[in-house]
Amino acid sequence: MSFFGMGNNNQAVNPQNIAMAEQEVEMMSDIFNRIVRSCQEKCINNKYHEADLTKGESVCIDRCVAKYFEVNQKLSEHMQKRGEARGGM
Amino acid sequence: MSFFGMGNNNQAVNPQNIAMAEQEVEMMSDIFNRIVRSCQEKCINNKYHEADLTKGESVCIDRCVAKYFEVNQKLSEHMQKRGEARGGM
Amino acid sequence: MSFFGMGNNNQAVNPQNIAMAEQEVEMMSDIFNRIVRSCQEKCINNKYHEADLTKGESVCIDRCVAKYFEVNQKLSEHMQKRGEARGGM
Amino acid sequence: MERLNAKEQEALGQVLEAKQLKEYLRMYSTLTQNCFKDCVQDFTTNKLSKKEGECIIKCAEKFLKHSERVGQRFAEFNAKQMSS
Amino acid sequence: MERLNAKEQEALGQVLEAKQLKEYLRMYSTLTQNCFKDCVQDFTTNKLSKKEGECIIKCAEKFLKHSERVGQRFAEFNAKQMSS
Amino acid sequence: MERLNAKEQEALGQVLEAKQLKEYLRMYSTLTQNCFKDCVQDFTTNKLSKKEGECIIKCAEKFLKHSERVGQRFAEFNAKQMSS
Repeated sequence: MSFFGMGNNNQAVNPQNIAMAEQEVEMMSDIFNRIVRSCQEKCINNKYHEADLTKGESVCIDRCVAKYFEVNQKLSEHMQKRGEARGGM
Repeated sequence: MSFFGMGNNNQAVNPQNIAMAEQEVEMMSDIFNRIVRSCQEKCINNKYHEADLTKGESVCIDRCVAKYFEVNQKLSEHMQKRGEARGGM
Repeated sequence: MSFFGMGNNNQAVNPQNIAMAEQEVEMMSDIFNRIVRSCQEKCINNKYHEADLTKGESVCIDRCVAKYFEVNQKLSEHMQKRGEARGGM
Repeated sequence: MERLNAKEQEALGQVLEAKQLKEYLRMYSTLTQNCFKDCVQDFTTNKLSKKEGECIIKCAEKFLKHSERVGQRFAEFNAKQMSS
Repeated sequence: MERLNAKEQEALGQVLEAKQLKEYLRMYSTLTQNCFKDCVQDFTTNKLSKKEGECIIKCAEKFLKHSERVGQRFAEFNAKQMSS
Repeated sequence: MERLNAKEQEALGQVLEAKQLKEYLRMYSTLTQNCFKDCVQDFTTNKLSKKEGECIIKCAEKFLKHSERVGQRFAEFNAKQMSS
């Protein structure tokens, strides 16, 4: 490939890099969808009296997202500690 | 491609056509599965006194499918209007 | 194939074999995940008073898994009979 | 779909056959999970009771008939859409 | 992401574009299913009532605004994570 | 599985390793979502309370032990199936 690329081979496409970046994007999108679902359950009144978010709903969403991230962080640390205690993943 | 195909190139397989048709089938199957689930919740008594659909359940299913399609249509139009108002998807 | 393989043909990689084994693993993992979810709903108190499984929860899980497999078996037989009665899947 | 040529339709057919098997297996797993949820409530024993077993079969039959009926309405609707 | 070279970023861009379309369709299907569930309760007729139709639109609007707001908080959080 | 030759088993091993990582991440995301749902109810503040934090850890531990126990019963059952 360096033969054809003639020096710009650092511009070759490594499919593994693409696959890894793709997986990263997929994971972010999975988390995002789960937060949307979770915070909808917690904050949105399903009577739909109006099309806009109420003040209460908006504030609830902001706090809900923050708390979801905190839970995520807390569990990530917990899983790591747990994995180390068992000596492995 | 016409060079290699020599006249029968309208019979060459274009992978993109397959992929698009595949995605179309996947979308149909996704909608179908969602209707099955939604109308089961709305119409089927989960006590299962008998193996057959009752008259009431059958009628409910027919109306439920019709209403689901109407909702789908209504929202498709709404999303399009919304997209246009914002100048793009 | 034994003609071309000349002795070591039993060591060639057949992608279809891999794909089939992969699908088998996927199916097992899908069933496992459904049992985890189902038996969690049936057996685990979602108040989380303690981090360990109680004696009652543990016994419930064992019975739940056994019953899930029995249901799976029963339905597999039922579907087969149903398929035969209709002359094909 | 009618945009595909004969060879493409053949190739698509093979792809769809694999998909159909997968869909069937998924439907079967969902059926099992749903009927387990609705019919099995007693965990004082590890064997299905007669009543639970009957409920499972009725549940499966009802679900399959439900799916078929939805499928019929679905097909009619799509046919109407195509022709309009 | 910053580990990718220009050509790889271009290749990734094409992959993501297809993914984005899929995500949009999935979101739209979920929206439809949820609003149907919350707004349509009457099966004595096969036409949406005026009230059901209004509920559907409000539900969709609220869900979209909810998603957008979650998206903003999500982006802020990721930006903060990157810079720390 | 025993139908696969050594090279195929090796190839399968690589495929499964990637799958296993994906499964682990999926399990972790589900865990997070479930424990968030069951433990976090108060949105008058944007910080977890001490009680919520403790609930999250207990919930995670219980879920992991539950999964392990189901895994044991699952493996036993499959071993029995194979030998019969």
